[in-house]
Amino acid sequence: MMDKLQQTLEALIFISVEPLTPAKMAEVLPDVPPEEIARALQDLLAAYENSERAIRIIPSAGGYVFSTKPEFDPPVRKLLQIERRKKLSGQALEALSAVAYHQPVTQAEIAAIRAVDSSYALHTLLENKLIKIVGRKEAPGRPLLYRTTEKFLAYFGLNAIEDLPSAEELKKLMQEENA
Amino acid sequence: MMDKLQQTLEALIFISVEPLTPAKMAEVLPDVPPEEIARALQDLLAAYENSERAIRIIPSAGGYVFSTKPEFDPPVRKLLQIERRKKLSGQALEALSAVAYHQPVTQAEIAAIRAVDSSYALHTLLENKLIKIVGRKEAPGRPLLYRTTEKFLAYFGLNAIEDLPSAEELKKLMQEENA
Amino acid sequence: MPSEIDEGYQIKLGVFEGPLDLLLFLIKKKKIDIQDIPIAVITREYLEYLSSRERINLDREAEFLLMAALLIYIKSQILLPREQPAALEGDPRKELVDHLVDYQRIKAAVGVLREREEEQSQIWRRAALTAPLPEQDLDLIEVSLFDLAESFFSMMKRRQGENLKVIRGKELSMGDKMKEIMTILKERDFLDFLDYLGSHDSLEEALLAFFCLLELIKARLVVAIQEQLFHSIKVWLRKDAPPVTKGKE
Repeated sequence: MMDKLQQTLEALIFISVEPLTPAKMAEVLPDVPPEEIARALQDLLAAYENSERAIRIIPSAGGYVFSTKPEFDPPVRKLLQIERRKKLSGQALEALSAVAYHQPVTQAEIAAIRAVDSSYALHTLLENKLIKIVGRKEAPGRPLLYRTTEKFLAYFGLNAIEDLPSAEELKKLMQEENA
Repeated sequence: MMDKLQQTLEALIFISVEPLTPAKMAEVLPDVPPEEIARALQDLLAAYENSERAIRIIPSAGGYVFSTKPEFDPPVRKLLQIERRKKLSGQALEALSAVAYHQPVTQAEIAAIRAVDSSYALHTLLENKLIKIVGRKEAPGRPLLYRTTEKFLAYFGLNAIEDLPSAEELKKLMQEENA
Repeated sequence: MPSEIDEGYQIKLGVFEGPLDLLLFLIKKKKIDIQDIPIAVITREYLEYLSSRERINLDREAEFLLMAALLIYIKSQILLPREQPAALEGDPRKELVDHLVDYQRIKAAVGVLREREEEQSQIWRRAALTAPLPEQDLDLIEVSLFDLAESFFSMMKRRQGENLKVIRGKELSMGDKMKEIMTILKERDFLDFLDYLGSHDSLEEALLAFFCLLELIKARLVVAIQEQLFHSIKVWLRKDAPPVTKGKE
């Protein structure tokens, strides 16, 4: 049974181009207590999760957005006439993880971590808006500092940067791989 | 009870930028007889019409498209207005970069840099307090001069305007493309 | 063609992202504890790989050579007789090991990101919204009749240049044309101003359509809006417009 608040949230998430954040929901519905919005949101998500619909609501970059379910990838690609989605190169992905785990970080630091010149990879990432310049480091030469973007979160289906595996979890992953 | 064909149509209508026509559906699903598509489509429409969802599928321009139900117009409008206000358009961003790198600068100078009339973009930027008027230029017509604001610095995480990436640095980043 | 390496590892061309990547591969292949690298063995293996690089395709040669130099340097440090016990000086391998451990973590993260990228590549979000924007969205620019006229006449000039053949015949009335426009708007939500005028076969008919549009704007039945300067002009039905002929709903 859906109540009016759930329906309103559904309409709002549907119409929002970017993932709809709880802050924006509160801004649109100033008279509804945030706890109530949060509860209705949970119910809405559960309702979609349990439904037979081909679309669902997913958390993304701190907000909520509609998406298709993975099993409909082939017909969707056929409609959009996309052969295959472009993937990031190994170089770019490596530089990106270095940024993600060491941000804010300079180009020289990334190069040191990878023992490889990373300017081309950084350029690709900047162009794809997966990283951004966030200022300068207070160090000789005042080099530019880089951080991951909201688009980075959305691209990898993360809600927040904390959703990335922690150093501890990575260590575990490495051990599993070596075992 | 939704079958796979209904779900596929649902995903396709959802993702299509234009209203999805029966012809397009047939193109994506060449192995399914058109009558079967038509029937599944009717069932899908009926399922949405009878559901408690805030969204539904409506015929439009010879095709089908998702839309929110009319009773949710007020919150939807409110959200769209908030989103428009918050998001800087590409036009505004371009004008902003012209101000940032050439300040203090007049409207005519910005228009010359962008090869586009920029009055609307400047208006948006002023309204968002990302730029401000700092006086008039000692030139014919004494045009207004614009500068970026403190809010601009905060927005982009800069300490001072000197922290903007220099032309040299940008050039280096861009050149990597050709490397 | 992939080359077979002694212990059954398959080396694909260009598979190493850098010297650390290669080093990690060698360490794993030898089943060595990363904290306790037998530097002589690893250095030898590393150099062997470099010398066979036509098989491995190292396009970042300098970086690989730099690592080779570092390995040889560390090896020489270990071999060098010392006056004090090595433990006090610190193990010359330590910095490399720390670096490798950190890099290994980055590699693990790459694995995680790659998996997520794959997962995400199969779900789709809408790129843009098709829903018409509400009419009282004040950010939009309501264009003046002058703007409309200007874009119209510049288009007609262009079309005349195309050496258009004019088809005469149909008797056209303003009432019919206005009804036609309203019907289209009811069905389609909006009209692209230039596209619509351009879709007419004859100049006369297009002119008629233009004046009908002006009439409808004047009568406040429709509204002409430009979402951004220099973008196309769209014509929308006003929400408060009275229904025309037979509305379906």
